[in-house]
Amino acid sequence: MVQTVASPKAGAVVSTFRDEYTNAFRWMLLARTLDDKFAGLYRAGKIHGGVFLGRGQEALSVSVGLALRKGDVFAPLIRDQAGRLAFGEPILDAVRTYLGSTLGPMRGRDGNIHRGRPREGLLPMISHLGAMIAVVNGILFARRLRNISGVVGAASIGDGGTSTGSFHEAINLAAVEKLPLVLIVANNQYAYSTPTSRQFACGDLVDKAIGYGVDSQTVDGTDLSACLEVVGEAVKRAREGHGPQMVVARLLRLCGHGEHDVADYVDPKLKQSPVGRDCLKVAEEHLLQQGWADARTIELWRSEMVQKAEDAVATVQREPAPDPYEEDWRALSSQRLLEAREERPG
Amino acid sequence: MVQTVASPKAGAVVSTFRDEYTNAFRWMLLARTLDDKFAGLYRAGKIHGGVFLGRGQEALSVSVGLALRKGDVFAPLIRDQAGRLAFGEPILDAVRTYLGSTLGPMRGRDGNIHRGRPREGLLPMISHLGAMIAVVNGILFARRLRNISGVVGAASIGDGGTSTGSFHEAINLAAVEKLPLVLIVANNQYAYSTPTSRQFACGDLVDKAIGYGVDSQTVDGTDLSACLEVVGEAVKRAREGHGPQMVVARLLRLCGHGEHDVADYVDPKLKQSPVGRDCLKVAEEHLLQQGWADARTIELWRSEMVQKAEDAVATVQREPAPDPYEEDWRALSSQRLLEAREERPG
Amino acid sequence: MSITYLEAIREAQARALAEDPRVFIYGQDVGAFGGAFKATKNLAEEFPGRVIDSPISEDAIIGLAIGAAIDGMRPIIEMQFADFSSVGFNQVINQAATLYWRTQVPCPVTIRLPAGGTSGSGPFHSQNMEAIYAHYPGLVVMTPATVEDAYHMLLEAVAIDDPVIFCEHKYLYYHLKADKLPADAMPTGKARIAREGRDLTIVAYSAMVHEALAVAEELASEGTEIEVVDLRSVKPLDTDTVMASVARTGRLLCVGEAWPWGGVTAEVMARVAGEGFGLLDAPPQRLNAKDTPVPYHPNLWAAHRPTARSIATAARNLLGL
Amino acid sequence: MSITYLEAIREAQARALAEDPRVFIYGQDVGAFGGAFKATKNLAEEFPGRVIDSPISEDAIIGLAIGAAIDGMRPIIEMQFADFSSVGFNQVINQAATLYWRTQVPCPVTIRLPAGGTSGSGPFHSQNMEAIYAHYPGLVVMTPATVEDAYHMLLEAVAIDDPVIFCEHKYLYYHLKADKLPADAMPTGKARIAREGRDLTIVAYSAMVHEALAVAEELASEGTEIEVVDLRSVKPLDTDTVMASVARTGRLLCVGEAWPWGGVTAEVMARVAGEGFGLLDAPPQRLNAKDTPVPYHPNLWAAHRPTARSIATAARNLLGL
Ligand SMILES: Cc1ncc(C[n+]2csc(CCOP(=O)(O)OP(=O)(O)O)c2C)c(N)n1
Ligand SMILES: Cc1ncc(C[n+]2csc(CCOP(=O)(O)OP(=O)(O)O)c2C)c(N)n1
Ligand SMILES: [Mg+2]
Ligand SMILES: [Mg+2]
Repeated sequence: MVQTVASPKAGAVVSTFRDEYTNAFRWMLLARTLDDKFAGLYRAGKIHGGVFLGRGQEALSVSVGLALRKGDVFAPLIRDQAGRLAFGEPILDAVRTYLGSTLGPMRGRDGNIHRGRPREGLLPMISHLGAMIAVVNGILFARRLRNISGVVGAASIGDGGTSTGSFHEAINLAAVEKLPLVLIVANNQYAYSTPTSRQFACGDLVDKAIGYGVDSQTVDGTDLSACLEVVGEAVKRAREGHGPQMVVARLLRLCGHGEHDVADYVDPKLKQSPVGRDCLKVAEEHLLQQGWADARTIELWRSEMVQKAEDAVATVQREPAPDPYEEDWRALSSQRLLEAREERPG
Repeated sequence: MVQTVASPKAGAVVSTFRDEYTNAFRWMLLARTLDDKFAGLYRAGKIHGGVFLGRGQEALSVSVGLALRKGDVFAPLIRDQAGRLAFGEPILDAVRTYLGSTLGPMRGRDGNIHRGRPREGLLPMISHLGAMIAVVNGILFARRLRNISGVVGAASIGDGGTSTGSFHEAINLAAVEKLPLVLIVANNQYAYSTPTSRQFACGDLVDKAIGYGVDSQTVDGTDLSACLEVVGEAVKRAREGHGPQMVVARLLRLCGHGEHDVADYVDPKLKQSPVGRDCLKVAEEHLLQQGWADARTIELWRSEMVQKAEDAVATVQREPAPDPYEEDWRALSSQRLLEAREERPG
Repeated sequence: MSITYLEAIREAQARALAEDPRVFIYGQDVGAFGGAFKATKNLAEEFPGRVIDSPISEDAIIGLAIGAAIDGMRPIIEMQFADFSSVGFNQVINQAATLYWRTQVPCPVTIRLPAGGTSGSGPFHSQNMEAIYAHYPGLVVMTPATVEDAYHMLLEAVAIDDPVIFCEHKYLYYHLKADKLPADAMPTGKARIAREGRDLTIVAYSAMVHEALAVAEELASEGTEIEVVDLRSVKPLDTDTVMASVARTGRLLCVGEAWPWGGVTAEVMARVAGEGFGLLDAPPQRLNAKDTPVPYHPNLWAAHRPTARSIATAARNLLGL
Repeated sequence: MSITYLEAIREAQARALAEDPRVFIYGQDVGAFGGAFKATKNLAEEFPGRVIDSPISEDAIIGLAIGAAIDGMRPIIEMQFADFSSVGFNQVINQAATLYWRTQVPCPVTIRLPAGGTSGSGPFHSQNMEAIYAHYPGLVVMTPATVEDAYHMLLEAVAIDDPVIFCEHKYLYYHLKADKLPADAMPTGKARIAREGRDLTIVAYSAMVHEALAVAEELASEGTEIEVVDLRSVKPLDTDTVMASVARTGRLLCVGEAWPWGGVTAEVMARVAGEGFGLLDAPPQRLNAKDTPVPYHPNLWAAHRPTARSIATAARNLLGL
C-alpha cells in the first residue's frame, strides 16, 4: 500500500535528510490542503456528519507514516491525515469516505476518519478511544506466532485517550508480550474542551512509560526534524526487538475538536507559546532557510496539492451514493448463518 | 463501625508502639484463625461456593484497617480478613456471609468475601477486579463537595488487578481530583496461577505511581512493623491533603487462589525467599524477641481467637437460611417502579 | 416562548441543581464548555463547583457516581454519546444495578445517554442501548419522546432512589419544540396514549413516537384511526396501558429504532402475546432497525431505521389495506 | 469410555489446535494451569507456544484476538467467567461485531464464556449473557446443551468466519456425560428436536434443555407428550423448527435461565406470535429467572432460575391440567 497514485514523492528514492524532509513536507502540505478542502466542504454543507482535522499535528503524523513500511501496521486516529497519506492511503479513500461514495473502502457504511484497509495494515478506527491499540497488538502477536519478524505496529492516541482503560490494558499487554508496538501520544493540550490539567496529574505523559516498562521519548511536535528523528528512532528500536516504544509529542490542536467547534476555550497563552507554533509554517521556514526550496517552488507544490485535492473531490462527486436497495444489509460474512427475516426498506 | 463486640483490643487505648504492634498482632491472629475455620468448613462441605483466604497478607491488611478511623472508607478485596476486622467489621458479618445466614449483611443474597456495609464505609466488593477503586473515589468526591475534610479512602488491589482498565481509570481520576485515596497494592507474586512476569513489565509495580503523579512507597509485606509504619504514613499523608498515595507491598500468597486450588504452580524458590515468610510467624517472633509477649500469652490469645471463631460459627449455624418464599425478589428500591409480573417460586 | 427537547434537559438539570444540594453533574466537557450538545450550557457558571469536567474514563466516571450516591449525593452523569457507555457498562450493570439488592443501600445515579441515530453519525455515534440496560435487574430505563417528558422524567430520574438510564434522543434535541413546560407530568411507569384510535395500536417510544404519529395522521386522512402508545419508560414497561389499547383495537404494531433481537419490541410482543392473546384480532407485528450497525450515509441511514414510510407500509399490511 | 461436557470442550480445542495452525488460545490462566475450569488442561504442553496466559485485561485480550483474526489467525479466547466479559464488552460489540460489515474483512474470533448459574456462585459468577450479545448485529451466539454440541459447535465456532460468542454452561461441565463424541453434527443455525411430543412445545437452550426434558419425562408418565426444542444457537435462531413444532402442538412454553426482559424467551415469543399466530391454540408462555441478580445461597438460587418443578407447573397451567 505504500506506493500510490497520489504519491507526491513521484517515485524518487529518499536518500538524504534533505530529501526526506522535503518529502515529508510535501505530504504535510497535501494533508493540510485536503483538510482545508474538507473544512470548506463542511461549511458548504456537503459533508454528512462531522469533520475532524489534523491541523498542527502534521509533522508528528507524517513522521509515523514515513517511518513505517509495507507490511507494517498503522492505527491512526482522527488527526492523522498526514500519516495516513504517507503510509500509503490513497487520497481517494479519504474523499470517498467523507462523501460516502460506494467506491470507497467503507462504501458509505462508515464515514469521515472511520476508514481503513485492515488487510493492508491500515486499521479503521472505531470511535472508542484507546480501543485500537489492542488490535495492533493482536496483529503483531499473530506475526510472532507465525515467526514473522521485523514488523512494527504504530498506534496513535491523544492526551485524553491516555485516560481510558483500553489504553492502559493494551500498552501493558504489549509490554508483557514485548511486542514491537510504537505508541504515538499526541499531547495537543486538549481533549475536546478539556485541558490536560483535568486529564492527568503526572508531570509529563511520558512518565507513564516507566510504569509499563517501555522505552520512551518526548519530542517537540511542531518541529518536523525532531519528529522524523524521534519517531524514526522509536520505529527502528521496535523493529530491532526492543519492545514497545512510546513517543510523546508536545503540540497544540490548531483547529476545533471538529469543524463545528470554534474552540474559544483554548488558552491564548498556549497559542502564543512555542507549543502553539504551526508545524507546517515552521517546516516551510526551515526549507527556505536551508535553501532546500525557494518560495516559488513551495507555491508550485501548494498548487499541485490543491489540484490533487480538487481532482479527488471532483472525481468522487460524480461517484454513486449508496442505494439502500442495493445494500445487502448483512453483518455476518457467513451467508448460511444469516436470518433473512427483515424486510427490504419500505 | 470501628468498635465492635468482636474487638480483641478490649477497649484499651493504643498509645505506644508496643501496644499498637500487639493489638495488630491480635487482629492478625483472629483473621488467620477465622480463615482457618473457613478452610475447615470448606473441606467439610459446609460452605457453598469458594473460600478465599488472606494467609500471608495479614500484616499488610491489618495495617490498613488500623490506620483508618470512623468515617473513613475501605474497599477490601478477597484477602483482607485482617483489615476488615481491624476496621470494625464484626466477625459475625464474615461468618454469616460465608454461611448464607439471613441475619448477615448480605442475607444470603451474596456470599463469602462479597460483603460489606456501604453506609458504614465498608464497601462490598463486586468480583470485577479494579471496579471498587472508583467507588471509593466517589465517596471521597462527595465528601469534598460537602466540605467534609480529613477523610481517607483505602482500596486494595492485587498485582493482577493492576492490569485492569478500571484500576488505571480510577487511580488516574483520583490523581486529577487530588482525592485522599490510599491504594494498597498487594504484590503477592501471583494472580491465580499467573506469575507477575505475565502481568507487567515494569521493574516494580511502584513505578506506576509516577505515571499517575501520585506519591508512593514500597514495603516488605511480611514485616508488620514496616507495614504499620508505611501504611500509617500513607494514610496520614492522604488525610493531610497530599492527594492519592500508593503503597506496594512485596509478599507471597501462602494459600491457593481459593481453597479449591492446591497452588502447585508456586515457585518453591519464592517460598524459601524472604518474600515467602509468614508475616504472622515473623510478628510472633518479634513479640517474643522484644519481650512484648511470652509464649504462654500468645497461646492464650490463640485459644481466645479460636473461641471467638467457634462461637461465631456456632451462633450462625443456628440462624435461619434464606427462604425463597420470604424473599421479596425485587432489585429496585422504588416500590412503585416494580413490575410484579413474575410468579412466586413454583 | 418555545423550548426544545435539549433545552428542557438543560432546564431540568438547572432546576435539580437549584433545588437539591445533593445534585452534581460529572462528565466529559460538561463544565465551562457546556457539553458536546450544550445540555449543560452555563450550568458550571450558575452552580460553581457542581458541574465538573471528567477525564475520558467512563468506567471511573460511573464508579465515582455510584460512590457519591452511596454517600448520599444525587449525581447526574453525562456520557458524551450513549455509544461510549459500552466502556462504562460493567459499573452500570454489575455495580449500580446490584447495589440495592445486595445491600439495601439505594443507588440514586442518573446516567444520561445521548442516544439514537442522526444522519451522518455512523455506527458509533448513533446507538440505542435501552434494551441492553433493560435486560439487567436493578435499573430504570427512561426513553422520553416529548419535550415535557424530557423535562419531567429527568427530574424524576434524579429524585428516585434507583439508578436510571436516561435515553435522550439526539434527533429530538433540536427538532422537537414545546410552547412551555407544564407543571405536572405523568409518573414514570405509566405509558401515554399519544393519540387515540380504534383500528390499530402502534406502540413506540422515543423518536419513533413521532414517526408513528405521522403515520396515524396520514392514515387518518384515509379513514383509519391509529392509536399511538408512547411507552415513556421501557423498564418499567407499562403493559397494562398497552394491553388496554390492544383490547380496544385488536391489532398491535411495535416500533423501535434499535436492533430487533431482544429489543423493546420483542419484549412488548412477548407480553401481549402471553397476557393479551385473546385481545388480538391479527398477529402482532414489529418493526425495528435492520440487523446491521447504523450506517453513515443518509441514504442508508434512512432505510436502516423505521420511518413514517416503512411504518405506514407495515400498518397497512397489518390492517389488510 | 465416557466424556463430560467440559472434556468435550477441551477435546474440541485440542483438535482445533492440532488441525489448524491458525488456532491459538489466549486467556487468564489457560496455559500451564489449564484454566480455572481445566478446559485447557495439558493443551499448553501439547501445543507449545499456542496456549498463552494473559494479564487480567479483558478489553485488551479481546482486542488482541480481533487483531490476530484480521491477520489470518483463529484465536480462541477464554473469559474466566462469562460475567467478566462485561469489561471486554466494547471490543466485542463495537470492534469484532462491526468489522466485517464496515470493511468486508471477516473477524473469526471465538470467545468462550463459562456461563450460567451454579449453587453458591452468586451475582458475579453465574450470569448468562447470551441476550446481550445476540442483540448486536454481527455476532453468532451459540448455547450448546449437550456434550456432542459442546464439541462440534466449538469446532464450528473456530471454523466459521464470524465472531462467535460461545456460551458454555458451567453446571453442565461435570453433570453432563456422553458415551462418545459422534463424528457428525447438525450445523449451527438448526435447532434440534430433543424429544418429540404432540401436546406442548417447550423451547429451551443450554442447561434448561435438561430441565425441560425432565418435565417431559414426568408428564409423559401422566400421558402428556411434550416436545422439547433445543435451540442450540440463539443467534441465528431457528424460527422454522420452532414454528414447525408449534404447528404440531399448538402450544408454546419458552424457558430461559437468563433474566426475562428482552431475553431469548422474549425473542422466541415475539417471532412465534408474529409469524405463527394462527398455529397457537393457547397464549404462548415463558419462564425465566427472576428479575434480580443471581443469589448466592442455594435456597434462593434454586428458586431464582427455572427448574423442572417450576417448568412443570407452567406446563400444566398451559395445558389446563
Ligand atoms: C471512550 C470514549 N469516550 C468519549 C469519546 C468522545 N470523544 C471523542 S474525541 C474526544 C476527545 C479526545 O481527546 P484526545 O484524546 O486528547 O485527542 P484529540 O482530539 O485532542 O486529538 C472525546 C472525549 C470517545 N470517542 N471515546
Ligand atoms: C475483571 C476480572 N477478570 C477476571 C477475574 C477473575 N479473577 C478473580 S481473582 C483473579 C486473580 C487476581 O489476582 P491478583 O489481582 O493478583 O489478586 P490475588 O488473588 O493475588 O490477591 C482473577 C483472574 C476477575 N475477578 N475480574
Ligand atoms: Mg488532545
Ligand atoms: Mg496477586
